[in-house]
Amino acid sequence: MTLSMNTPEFLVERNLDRCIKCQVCVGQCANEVHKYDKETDSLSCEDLACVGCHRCVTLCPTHALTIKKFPLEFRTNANWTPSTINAIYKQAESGGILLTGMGNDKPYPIYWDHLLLNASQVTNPSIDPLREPMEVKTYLGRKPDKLDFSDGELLTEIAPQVELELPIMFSAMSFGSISLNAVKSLAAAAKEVGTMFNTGEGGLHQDLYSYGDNAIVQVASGRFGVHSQYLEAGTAIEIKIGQGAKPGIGGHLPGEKVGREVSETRMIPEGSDALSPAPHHDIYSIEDLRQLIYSLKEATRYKKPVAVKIAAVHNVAAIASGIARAGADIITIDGFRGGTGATPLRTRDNVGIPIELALAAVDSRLRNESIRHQVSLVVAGSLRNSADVMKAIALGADAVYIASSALLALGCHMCQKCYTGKCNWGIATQDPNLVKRLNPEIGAQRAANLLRAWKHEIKEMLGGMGINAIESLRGNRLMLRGVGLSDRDLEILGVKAAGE
Amino acid sequence: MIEINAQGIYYKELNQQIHNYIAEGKKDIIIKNVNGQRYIGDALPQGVKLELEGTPGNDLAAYMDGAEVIVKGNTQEGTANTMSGGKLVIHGRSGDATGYAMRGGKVFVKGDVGYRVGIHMKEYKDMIPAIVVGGNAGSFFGEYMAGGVLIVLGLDGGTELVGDYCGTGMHGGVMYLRGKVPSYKLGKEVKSVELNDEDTRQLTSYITNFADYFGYKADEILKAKFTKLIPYNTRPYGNLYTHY
Amino acid sequence: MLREGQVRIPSGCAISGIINRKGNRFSGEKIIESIAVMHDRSNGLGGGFAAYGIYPEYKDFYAFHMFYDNLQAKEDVEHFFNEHFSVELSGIIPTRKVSSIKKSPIIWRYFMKPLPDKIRDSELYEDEYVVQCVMKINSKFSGAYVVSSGKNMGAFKAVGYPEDVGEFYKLEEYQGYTWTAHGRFPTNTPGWWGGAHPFTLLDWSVVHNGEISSYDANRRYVEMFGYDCSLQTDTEAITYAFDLLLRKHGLPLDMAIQTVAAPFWDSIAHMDEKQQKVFKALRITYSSLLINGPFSIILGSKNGFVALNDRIKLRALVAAEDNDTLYVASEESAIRAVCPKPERVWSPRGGEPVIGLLEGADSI
Amino acid sequence: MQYVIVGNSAAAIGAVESIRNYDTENPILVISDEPYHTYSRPLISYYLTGLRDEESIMYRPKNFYDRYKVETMLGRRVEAVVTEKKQLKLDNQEIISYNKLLIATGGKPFLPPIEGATGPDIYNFIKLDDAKDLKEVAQPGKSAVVIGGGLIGLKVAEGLLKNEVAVTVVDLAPQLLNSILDAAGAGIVKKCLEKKGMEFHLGTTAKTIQNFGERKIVGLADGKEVVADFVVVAVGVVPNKHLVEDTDIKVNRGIVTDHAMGTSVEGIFAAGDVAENYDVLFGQNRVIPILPNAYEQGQVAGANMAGQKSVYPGGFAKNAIGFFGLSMVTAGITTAPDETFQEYSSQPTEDRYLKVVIKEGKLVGFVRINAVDRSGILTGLLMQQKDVTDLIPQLISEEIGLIDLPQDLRKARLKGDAVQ
Amino acid sequence: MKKIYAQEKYCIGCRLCEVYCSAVHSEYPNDLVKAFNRSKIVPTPRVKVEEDRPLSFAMQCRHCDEPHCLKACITGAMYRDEESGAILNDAERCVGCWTCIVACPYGGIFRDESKSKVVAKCDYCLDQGDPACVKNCPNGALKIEEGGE
Repeated sequence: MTLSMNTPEFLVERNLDRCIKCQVCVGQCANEVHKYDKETDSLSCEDLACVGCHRCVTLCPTHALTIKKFPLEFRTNANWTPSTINAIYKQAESGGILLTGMGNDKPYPIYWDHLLLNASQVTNPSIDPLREPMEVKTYLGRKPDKLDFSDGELLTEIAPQVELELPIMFSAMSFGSISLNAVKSLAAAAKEVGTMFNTGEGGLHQDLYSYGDNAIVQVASGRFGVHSQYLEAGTAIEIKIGQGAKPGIGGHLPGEKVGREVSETRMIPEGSDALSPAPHHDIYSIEDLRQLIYSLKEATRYKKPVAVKIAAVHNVAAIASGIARAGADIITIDGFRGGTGATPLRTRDNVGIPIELALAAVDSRLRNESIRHQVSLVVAGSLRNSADVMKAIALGADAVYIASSALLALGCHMCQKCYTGKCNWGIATQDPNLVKRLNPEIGAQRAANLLRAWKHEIKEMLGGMGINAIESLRGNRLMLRGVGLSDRDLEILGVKAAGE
Repeated sequence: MIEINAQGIYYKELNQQIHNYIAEGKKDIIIKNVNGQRYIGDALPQGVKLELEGTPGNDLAAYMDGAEVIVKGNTQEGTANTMSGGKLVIHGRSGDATGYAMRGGKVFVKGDVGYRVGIHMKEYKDMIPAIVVGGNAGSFFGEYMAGGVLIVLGLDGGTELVGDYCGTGMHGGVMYLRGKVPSYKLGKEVKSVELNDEDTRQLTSYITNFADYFGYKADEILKAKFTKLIPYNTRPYGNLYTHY
Repeated sequence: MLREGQVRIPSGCAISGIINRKGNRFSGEKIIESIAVMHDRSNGLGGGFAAYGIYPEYKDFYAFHMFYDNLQAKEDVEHFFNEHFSVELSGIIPTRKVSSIKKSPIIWRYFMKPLPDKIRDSELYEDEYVVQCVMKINSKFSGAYVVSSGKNMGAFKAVGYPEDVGEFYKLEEYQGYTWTAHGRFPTNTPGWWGGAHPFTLLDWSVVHNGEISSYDANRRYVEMFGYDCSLQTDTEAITYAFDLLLRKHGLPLDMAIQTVAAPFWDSIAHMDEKQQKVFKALRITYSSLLINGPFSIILGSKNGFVALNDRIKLRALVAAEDNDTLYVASEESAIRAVCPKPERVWSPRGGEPVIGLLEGADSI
Repeated sequence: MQYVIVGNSAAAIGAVESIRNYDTENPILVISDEPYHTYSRPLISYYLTGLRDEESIMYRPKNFYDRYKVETMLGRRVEAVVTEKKQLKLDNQEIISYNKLLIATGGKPFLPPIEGATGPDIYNFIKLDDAKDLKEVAQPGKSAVVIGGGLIGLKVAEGLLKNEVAVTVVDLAPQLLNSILDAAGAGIVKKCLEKKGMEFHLGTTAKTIQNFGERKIVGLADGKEVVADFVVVAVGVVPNKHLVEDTDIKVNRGIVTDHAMGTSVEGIFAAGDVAENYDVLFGQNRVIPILPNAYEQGQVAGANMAGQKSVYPGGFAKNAIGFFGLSMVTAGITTAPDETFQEYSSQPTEDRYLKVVIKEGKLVGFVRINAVDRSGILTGLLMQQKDVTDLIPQLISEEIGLIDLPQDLRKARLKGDAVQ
Repeated sequence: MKKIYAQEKYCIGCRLCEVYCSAVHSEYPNDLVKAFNRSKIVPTPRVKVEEDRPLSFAMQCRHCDEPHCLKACITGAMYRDEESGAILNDAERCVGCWTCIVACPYGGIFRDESKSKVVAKCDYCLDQGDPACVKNCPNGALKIEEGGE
C-alpha cells in the first residue's frame, strides 16, 4: 500500500487523573478511536479515526476526554486552505466523488441573521402570551379565491387541509437515511405536539402507520415504498423533486444500510442499493408534474393535499408559480443550507440559493400573479431557531420544515459523517448496535420539547408585535428590517433597512 | 357487466363514475370510446376488471393494486406507473416510461414500447413485476432496474430489439430478450449469461400467458434463442464515492 | 419629510358615528359636537367626517371630492375625468377661514357618471371601473388625491382638530342621515391633508382608531386583488378589505365581520358542527384578512354603518340608541354630549359588531 | 395453644414467619430441647474455626421471638405427642395442648455400627453443643479421625485442620462428597484438601474404636489402623423422628408429608430434616436435609397451619460449599444414574470443573467448581424444567448469564418472579 | 412494589450503570474519580450488564416477592427491608457461603470482591435516593416502576 496523506482532523485528549478506565469510551465509539490494552491496563486513542462526534466526551462519566482540532498547520494560504488541500489528497487517493453529510457549511451569508423583528411600543400594544390567547394554528392546503354564501349557507367546499398546531413540521428524512428510532422519535413528537413528520422517500414502516395522521408521505423519483396503502396512510402527499442539499441530483442509499426493516419498508431486497434517480422519469416537463399531482389525487380520491418540494434554485420563483398552477396544494422550498444524509460535497456547497431569498422571491412572485393565497408555502433549509421561523413566516411562508434542528434535538452533533452509517448517536445509521442508542421515547420528548420551546418563543415574539394569530405575521414584511444588507438584497427580500 | 361511453367525458368525471360503480359492487366495466382520459385504473384493487376501447390517457393503471385492465388499443406515457399489482393487457403499443417504478403485477404489450420502459422496476419477496413486450423496446430499457422481469420478443421483426443503453444502472432483476443484442447497446452494469432451467420455466410461463392473450403460439415464440441480461452486482456505484 | 403613503405613520384616534335609521337627515353640527368632546384623543394633525345623504339631488352621480396640490394636478386629473366620465357638475367645496387650519390644498368636487363605452371596453362592472380610476389617480397622478368617490356621500378632512375641520367645511350647512367623524393623533407632522381620515372608496368610508399589527399581511393580501395601498394606512387597508369581502366576494355582512375579527380557534372548537365548518372555512380562506392588533372602526356605507372593534377589545367602543338614532363613539361622553339620555347604552364585546342600517336595508 | 412448634431451627423459623403473615394474634409456642436462641446449624463449622462466635451464628436477631410474638420453651424436651388429645407431653411432665402442631425436630447423627463408637473423645457435629465440645479439644498439635467424607465430615475436618489439628478422613465411599459431587469433582476437592495436609482412607470404613491410653485407635475394614486424639463420627444425619414413632403419624425414612407439609394426622405438620417430601428430580419422596428446603417447608407448613392453602412444590438438593478457598456449587443429580441421563462437562483442571446432567433434554443437575457466580441461573433452569438441549455449551462455560437463555426465558427472568 | 426493569431494546451496553453502582457503594459515593482511583478494591457492581451485540441489558436483583435467596440464606443475613420492601443483605451477618448465589435464578447476587466473603446485591441505593443505575442510565434503558413491560 502506498503512503496515505490523510492526517487526523481531531486530537483526542485524555486526562489520566480523571480517567477511571471504565472503558465507556471504548464501547461507545463506532469508529474505534479508543482502545483498551489489557496487558498494560491502559487506554489509547487513534486520532485519525475520530470524527468529532463527541459521543465519548458526552458519555465519559468523569469528563476525562477532550476533543480538539488537530493542531496541524499548513503554511498560511488564503487560497489553498487545509480543507481544499486535504480534499485533493483524498481524491488523488481514491478517484472518487467527495461525499459529505448534513448541510452546506461554507460561510455564505445567513440572511436570517441580517433580519430583525419588530415589536410594539405605544402606538399599539404588545400582548402577553402567557395570559392572553395566542394562536399559532396553521392550515396547509389549497384555499379558494373566495367563499360563496347563499342565504347564509356556505356553498364553497374547502379542499383538504393539513392542520398544524404550530407552523413547524419535521422535514423529509427517510427511514434508511436515518434510523427507525429516529423516525419514531419524530413521529411521536409530531403527534404529541400536533404537527407533521415527513417520511422522505423511504416508505412508511409498519410501526409508523399508527402515526399516519401526523405523516406527510413522500413520493420521490425512486418511488420506494409507494403503494396505495402508503398513499392512504398519510395526511398529505409530497412529491419530492429536489432537495436543498443536492439540487438536481438523485439519492443513493447504499446496500449495507438496506437491512431487513429498511428492505421491508422500501420494498426492495435486503442488501440491494436503493437508487433514487435524479429526475422523476415521468416528469420531464412542468405539464408532467401536473400529471403526477393528479395521478396521486386520483389514487387518493382527492382527499389529500398534494405538496411539491423543490430545491431553491436560481429561477425558483417561476418554477414555484408553475407548480402552483400545476395543481399543487402546498409548495415546499428547500434552501441550499438544508441537510442530508449523503451528498456530493461540491454539489452541497455550490448549488442552489439561500432559502431566505428564494422564499422572498417566491412569495412576491406568487402575489404579483395573485395566486399566493391559493397555495401554501413551506420552507426548509436550515431553520435554526424560533426567530428564523418568525422571519420565514414574516417573509411569506405558511410554515417551515425543520430537520437538522430536529436531529440536533435527538442528539446529532453535526459531525457531518451521516454517510458513513456509523452515527454514534443512533440517528443516521442502521447498525442495530448504534440504532438502539436512540431511545425513541426520549427522542420524542426531546423533539417535542424543542417544538414546545419554539412555540413559546414564537408566541412571545408575536405578542411583542401585538399579534395574536400567526396568520397576521404571514407575509407581514413590515415586521422585518434588514441590517448589513445591500439595497439589492433588501429589494429582493422586500424589507426595509433598519431605521427606515 | 357495466358499459360506459367515455366519449367527451373529462377524466375526473369518468374515474368518478368508475369508482361509483365499484362502490356499488359492480366490478366488471367496459369503457368505450376512451380517448386521452388519464389515470384510468389508478390504485384500483383486486377484483375490478376494466376493458377499455380506444386510447386511454397517461398514467393508465398507475399505483394499480390488483385490478385487471384490458386495453383494446394503444396506451400512452406513464402506463403502469408505480403499479403494485394486477394485470394490464395492451392489444397495441405502449408509450414511454411504461412500468416506471413498477413493483408488482404484470403488463403484456402486444406491440412496441417506448423509451425508458421498465425503468426503476423493483421487486420485494414474492412481489415480482413483469413486462412482456411483443414488439421492440426503445432506449434506456430497464434503466436503474432493481428487480422484476422484462421480456422483449421482437415478434414484429425490425432490427432494433432494444434501443441504446439497455439496462444502464441495472442492479437487480432480469431481462430476457428474444434474439441477440450487440454489446455496445448494453449499459456497463449489465452482463449477458446463459439461461438455466429456472429461466426457461419462468420464460415459458410468461410467454404462454402472452400467447394466450394475443393469439400466438407459445412454442413458436420459445423456439428462438433468448439472451438473458442480469446486473454484475447489486451495488453498481459502490466505488464512486470517497469520504470527505 | 416623507408624507403618508411614502412612509407608514402610526397614529391614535377618536371616532364617532351617528345614524338615523329612518333616513331622516340632520346637520353636521351634531357630529362635530360629539367628536369635539374627545378633543384630547387627537393632536390637531388630522380630522375628518364622512356624511351620507348629503347630495340627494345628485344621488345617481359619483361625487368625487378631490385634493389638488397645484393647478397642474387639477388640470391633469380633470383631463382624465373628461376621458372617463361625463361630468355633470363640478366646483369648489365651500370652506370658511379657520385660524387653526392652514395650507389648504385646492379642494374640488365633481358629480360624474362613467362613460358607458369606456365601461364596456374595460369589461368591468361600473363600481369596479370607478375603483380602478380612483386607484389610478391616487397612484399615478402626482399632487392629486381622491378624498371620496361615492354617491350621495362625501368625505371632508383636513389637518387640524376635527371640530375645526367641521367648521372649516361648514358642515352645519349639510344634511345627512349618517355621519361619522375621526380625530387623529399621528406620531409625526405630515402636514398632508390626504393623510387625514376618513378613508373612502366608492360609498365605503372607514374611520378607525388604533394601529393594526397585521397591516402588511392585510395589505399584501388585498393587493393581490387589484387594490393599491398607496397611503400605507390601516384605514385604507381595512376599507379595501371590506370592499373585497362585501362588494367583490359578496360575503354576507356578518361573515365579513367574522373574517376581520375572527373568533379564536378555541371558540370555533366549541361551535356546532355546521358553524365550525363555516368559521373554519372563513379563517382558512381569509386568514390574511384577520385584522390583528388594536382597532375600533366605523365602516360607513349608503345603507348605514357597522362599528366593530378587535377580537380582544384593545380599543374602547361604546354604543347607544335613542328612538331611531344609533350612536357609536370611542367614549360614552361623546354620545352623551349630543344625546344626554339615550334609551340604551352598551359596550360591545370584542369582535361583536354594532350594526346600524337604514330601514329596509338588509346589508351594508 | 393455637400453634405449637417443636424445634427451633430453619423450618421452625420459616413456620413462625409464615404464620405471622396471616395471623398476627393467636399465640405460637416454640419448644426446643436446645437451650439456645435460634441459631444456624450450618454455621457451627464457622464457630469451630473461630470465624463466628456464639452470638453471631444466631439465625435471627435477638428480638425475634418478641417481634413475632412467640412464646418459647427452650431446653425443654417433648417426650410424646398424643394425637387423639392434641397434646404434647414434656420432659417435666407438663402437658401442652395444641390446635396446630409442627414437628420440626430436624436430624440427628447417623451412627454406623462401629464397635466402641460411644464414650469420651468421640464426637458428632450436628448441633452447637457438638461444636462447643469439639472446640474444647481441637487444640493445635492434636490429631483427629473424622469418620465420614460427606458435607458434615469435610466441614468438620476443615475446621479441625484450621485449628491445626491433624485430620484423617475415613469414608466407605471411594470418593468424597458422595451425595453432592461426581467422582471428577470429588477428585479436585480431595487434591485440594490433601495439599492442605488432610489424609484420607476412602473405600473403607471404621469398624472399631479402641482406647489407646489417652488416645484412640480407629480400626478400618481394610485392616489399617489410625491413631488419633479424638474421633468425630460425621457420617450423616437421619430424621429425628422419635417423637412420632409410637403414634399414628405415618413415617417412612422421615415423617411423610403431603403438598401442604401436613402429616397423615390432621392438624399435625412436619418440615425440615425430619420430614420427607417430593424430590422433583428423583421423582420420589426423599429427605433432603438442607437448610433452604427446611425453611421453605416451614413456610409452607406455617401458612397452612394459619388456614391458608399453600403448596410445597417439592424440592431438590442444592449446595454451596467451600474448602480452603475452593468454592463450589452443586444441585440435583450430579452423576448420571443410568443411560437415560447424559453428562456434559468441561475438562476438569486442578481448580475448575463444570458439569451438567441432562435427562430428556432437561437439566437435572450440575456441578460448578470455582465458577459459583450466577450459578442460580442454572438452578432456575433446573426448577423450570425447560428444554436446554441448545444451551449445553453455555451451561458448562465459566460465565453464564441470562443472555445465554432463549429469549422467552430471558425476558421472563428480566421481568422477575418468573421462577417459582 | 417498584422494581428496576431493563429495557433491552434501549440498553446500549455502555456499562455506566455498573460504573455508578460501584462508585455509590464505595468509600466515595459521590466522586467517581476517587471511587475508582483511590479505593483499594473497587466494589463489585451490583448490577451486571450482559451483552451479546446487539443485544444487551443490565440486570440486578429482582427483589422477589418470594425471594429464593432469603429462604436459602443460612445466616439470616438476607432480609426484607420492611419500609421499602427491598431484599437486603446484612454484610455483618453474611459469611459468604454463596448459597444465595446458587439459589437466585436471576443471577442477581454477586460475590463482593471489595470485602472478604460477602455477597453484593442491589440495595436500591436506599440511602442515596433513586438507584444510581437508573439515575445514570443515559438512554432510559433502566426504569424503576411498578410491574414492568
